[in-house]
Amino acid sequence: MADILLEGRDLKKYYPVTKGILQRTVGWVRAVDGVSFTIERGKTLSLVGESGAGKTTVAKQILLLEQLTSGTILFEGKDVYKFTKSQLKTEYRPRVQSVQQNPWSSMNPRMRVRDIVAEPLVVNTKHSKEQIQSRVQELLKQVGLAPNHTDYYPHEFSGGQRQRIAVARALALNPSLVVLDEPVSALDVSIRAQIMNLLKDLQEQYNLSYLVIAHNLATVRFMSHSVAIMYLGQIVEYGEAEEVFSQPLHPYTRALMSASILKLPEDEDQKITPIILSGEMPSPLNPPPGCRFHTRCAEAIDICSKEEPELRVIGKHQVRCHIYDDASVQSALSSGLHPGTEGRPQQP
Amino acid sequence: MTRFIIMRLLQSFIALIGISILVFVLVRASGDPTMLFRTSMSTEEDIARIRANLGLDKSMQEQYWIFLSGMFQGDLGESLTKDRPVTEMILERLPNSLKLAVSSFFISMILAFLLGVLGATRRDTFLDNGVKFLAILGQALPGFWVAIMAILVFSVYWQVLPPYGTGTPAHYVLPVVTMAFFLLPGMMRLIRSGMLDVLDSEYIKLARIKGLPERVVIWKHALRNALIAPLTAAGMIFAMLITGAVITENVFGWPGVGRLSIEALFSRDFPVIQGITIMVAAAVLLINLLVDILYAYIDPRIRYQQM
Amino acid sequence: MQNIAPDIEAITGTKVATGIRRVRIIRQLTLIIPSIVLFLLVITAIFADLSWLGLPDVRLAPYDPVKTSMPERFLPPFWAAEGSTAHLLGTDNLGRDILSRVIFGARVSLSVSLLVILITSSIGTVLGIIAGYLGGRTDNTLMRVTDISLSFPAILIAILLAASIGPGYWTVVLALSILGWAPYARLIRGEALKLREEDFVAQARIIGASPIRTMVKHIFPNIINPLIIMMTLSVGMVILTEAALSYLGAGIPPPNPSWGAMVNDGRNFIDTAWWISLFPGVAIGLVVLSGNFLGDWLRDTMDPRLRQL
Amino acid sequence: MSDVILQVEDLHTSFFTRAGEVKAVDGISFYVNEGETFGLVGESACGKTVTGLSILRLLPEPAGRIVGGKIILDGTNLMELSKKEMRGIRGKKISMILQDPMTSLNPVYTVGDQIAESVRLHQGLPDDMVELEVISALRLLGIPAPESRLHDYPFQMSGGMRQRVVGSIAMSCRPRLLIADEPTTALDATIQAQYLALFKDIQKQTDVAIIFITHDFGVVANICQRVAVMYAGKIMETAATSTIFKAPKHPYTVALINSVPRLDQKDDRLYSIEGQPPSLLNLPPGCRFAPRCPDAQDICHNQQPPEVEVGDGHTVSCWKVK
Repeated sequence: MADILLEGRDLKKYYPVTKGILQRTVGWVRAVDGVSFTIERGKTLSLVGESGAGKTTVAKQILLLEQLTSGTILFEGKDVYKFTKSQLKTEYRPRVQSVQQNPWSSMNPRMRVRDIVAEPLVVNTKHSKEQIQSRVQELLKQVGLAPNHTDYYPHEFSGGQRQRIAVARALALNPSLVVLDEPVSALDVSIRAQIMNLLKDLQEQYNLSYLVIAHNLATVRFMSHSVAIMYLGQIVEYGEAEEVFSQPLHPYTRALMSASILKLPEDEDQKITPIILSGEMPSPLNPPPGCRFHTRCAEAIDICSKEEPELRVIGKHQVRCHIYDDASVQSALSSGLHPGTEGRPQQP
Repeated sequence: MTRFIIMRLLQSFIALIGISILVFVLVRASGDPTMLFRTSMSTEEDIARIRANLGLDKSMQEQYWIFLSGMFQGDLGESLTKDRPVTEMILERLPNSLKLAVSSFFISMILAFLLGVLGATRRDTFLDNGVKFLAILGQALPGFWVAIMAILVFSVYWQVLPPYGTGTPAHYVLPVVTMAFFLLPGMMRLIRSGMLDVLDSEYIKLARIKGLPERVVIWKHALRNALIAPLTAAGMIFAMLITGAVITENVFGWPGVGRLSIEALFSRDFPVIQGITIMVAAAVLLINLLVDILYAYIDPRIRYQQM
Repeated sequence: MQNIAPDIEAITGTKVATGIRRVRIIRQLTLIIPSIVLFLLVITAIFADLSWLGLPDVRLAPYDPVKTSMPERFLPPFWAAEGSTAHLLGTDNLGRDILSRVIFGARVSLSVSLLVILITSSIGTVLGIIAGYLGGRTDNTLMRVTDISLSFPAILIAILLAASIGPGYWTVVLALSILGWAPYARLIRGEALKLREEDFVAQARIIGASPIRTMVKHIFPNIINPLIIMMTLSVGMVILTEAALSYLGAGIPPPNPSWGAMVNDGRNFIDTAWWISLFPGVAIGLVVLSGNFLGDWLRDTMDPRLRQL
Repeated sequence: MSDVILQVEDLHTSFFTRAGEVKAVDGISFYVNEGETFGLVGESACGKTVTGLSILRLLPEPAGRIVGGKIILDGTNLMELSKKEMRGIRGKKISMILQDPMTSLNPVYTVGDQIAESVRLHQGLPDDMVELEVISALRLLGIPAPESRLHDYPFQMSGGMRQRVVGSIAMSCRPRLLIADEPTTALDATIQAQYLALFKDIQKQTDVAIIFITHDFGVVANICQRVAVMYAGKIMETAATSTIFKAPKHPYTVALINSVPRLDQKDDRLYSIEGQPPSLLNLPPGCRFAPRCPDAQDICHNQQPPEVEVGDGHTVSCWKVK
């Protein structure tokens, strides 16, 4: 079995909706509603979906920023919620770090780079000042920044450089898992490529596992080994990235790909017409009955609005959709979306 | 909406209890409370009357209960020097204070709106800098000094306006102008900064994109949103109003509640001061409640959330 | 990205406001003059007399501010007809030298405002950070108390205290501090609330920093700017209120010299001896004006967002 | 060649700040045909948003000013119009959609009022007609049940729906030209696809010309017929969309297209342009892209390249291209 670093089992996170001054709970937002996944050591799992899908909420649970409503998180096979406070402080928190989306708000503007990158070490280790600073110099070199940058303040750097500092901070305690919450979506196109290449190199060099939260499918394909497509708090398709992207099964995955793919109108080959979803994202306060996507799904059949589909294994995929319930599974496999194959303009 | 009001009323009630406890404790803070109520000429027999009046012989809780229940029936105790119920004395002076406060409030509110909005829309022009300087000056010069200088100029040299008392409309001019001079800067700053924040917003840019004339963009779109900021400071404006009243009434000998409080201070008539404090506290709570309700009315987002 | 001003400001690091030369000179003036005036205030306050060094009669002020001399009553300022250079700003109804009393008045105003500001800003900052960062119940109750304190006139509390424990230096300090912390609490709470949403605060929790360390290392350093601006702006506010209280007789009791009380001394003789009230008032105005200008200048340079102060 | 609606000639827009003059737009020229969607694409702070606002003469006073060039709409030079005449154009002949639907609508007025305002201002219809016009504008943007939705407040609507309301305001007076400044950046992928499809058929119905400002090449490919690639205040290359993707000439365009990760193929490493974009305060003398350009020669570093026509409507500003 692959070496699993972290596993989420049937994770659920409900937020109470309160009304009036007395703060009575009138309903629940089921932000994450039964999500299970595994992250292998040295590999990248991406959680993809639109706003309201619950991907950031899952990240918050892994980072223990919030309490799960139910479900278990296993870190190297051990249930994290059974860790004592000191075990958490020594065995979990230092080994799970994160890089956040907005380079302009993920660093204390009043601190020099030297102290920002050193903070994890200052809080979690008893190393001397010199040891910590030499580690900081080394970390900055690894993310492609000059050692003399340590004395500057965050506002003296561009977006791309700040994201490099955030990565250096995340690596300070030699973590095993780094949660990347939309790591590049706030950056310009050309800078994005620099950071994504850096993250991939660091993964190979330190055998890091990544949990990537993103909404841009193309970025996800470049970064991930396995991918989970989420819709309204549930995983609708999960599997090897190459599998899912070359043969998307779930109608929502196909719609998402059709909306994100970079396609010139004249190159549209006639076989696949672009899928434009109708309607709006339903409110997570009362998701539609049965399959949550049926209200917007072109291929919805009668059962979809009554029963919630199971997450069923087909080939290397898991997919949560009724059209794969019966024997017609094989035929469905072949009719998946085959995106165009035209290449890129040649390098000058 | 009604549940929101009931809830806020409850909170105000609790706050009033809190304040009454504070005042109750303050009276007894200086050791011998009769000391506060005694004047230099009061005899042994007077002191005994004061002790009975305060009910000092009863237990602390009982005393507080008498004090509290009295308060809620509008009985704020007996004045020492005037031998009349405090409530009556206050209510007698209240109209004078209100006349002064209300007129100066409206004058300064109107001026503040005009100058605040103009200041915000014509930034860094001569007008804006002039308005800003007036605001800074107004907040810097002590109100009572300005009042005295006004008397010096208008009553002593030019003998145009009467320096003291009430009666003819001419008596109103100096006190109201001084009060307005006291209130205007604070209000103007609030409205101007509220406007500046709103004017930076995207929907104002969209309003301009629609081709609306600047006057409509300012007075219809920007102003209503900018109203929300000064509203939250209504409490502060009320505090300024009372401070202004106490000072102005004293300088011009205006027979309002403010002057009463100072007279009571000099004649050591503690129950009067105690009564005024509680009445003002109740007014403060009322103002806060009214502001919250008005706030919900102006900003639909809040109105919909509360229900 | 839509609003270009921040974009341009990010690139150039300066405000997009006018760069016109005239405005820049005025901005410099609003820094230099107030700083000089406040510096003079501190000097006169400290060296009014050296009693704190045990040399009561060595003093900057020409006369002992409290000594009365009836024959020299109601002397006008030196430039007036019967004025004499012995008493530059003239004497009051008890023959005391007005210039000396104004100099000693500086000591009262400065010490009261510094003391009150220190007390109120520290209480307000601590409560503000706790309410803003922890939120929930503590935040609601604290904000309710702050709103009520903000709308309660400090002058009434002072009168109440003056009546109960008698007017005096410490009564004034207490009166101004009981409610004075509220504006600080409201401002700092607002800032802490915004900071709590920032990623770097979540980041601190992720690496296991304790709430106290987060508040001290991350929240506090980022609220220093607005705090300093508010403290500067409230110098004027406190001096004004102290002066008003002393004027009304609820502040610093006679005979020690407080500007407010001096204005009151001259009230009954306004028609004959206008200078008794004029000069202390001018002193108050000058000092408060400088405090406000300095505060405005600090706000424009440090944190333009805080216009509404 | 359908007739040209808008002709921008050598537009210069600068911001005068205490740190000096920021040349946000430093001499750009382009034209937009009737019924065509023209893309203005580039990274942040390349001047594309400033160009849009310059056309409407809505630069933040007094710091931002148009210092040179002409903007000709249907033959009239907008620079010569008075403030009042220009207001007549805004919202009637040219209108604009902003990026963030959450802040573009006034929170304290209903959606219907905000649309009616434009209709009353520019079309002077009697009140009963105005309501009809508002409903037809909402229907044009595909908003379900417009009769009831027009009484809603903005905060009661989702981001996608609000952006449609902003679209209705923009289209309510059937403008000749619509400037869309990153209207879909704040929206999710599927909602963005809906919005772009909606605007394609609105263009078919109303023949409105659109200037589409974006940094997302997927959007460019989807909706634009012609594209101008901007960098640090200048246009590097203008061409038909397929030419830009298939046969770009300017090194910056080539580099940009190669650094975009593609969904339809697996890359192990992405091409990335080294260095940082130049500061608009002290721009390099020669070609703006020279410091980061792999093929830069010394002429590139000290002389600005002229704009050269290399094909039908395909212009490039680069010394390498003859």
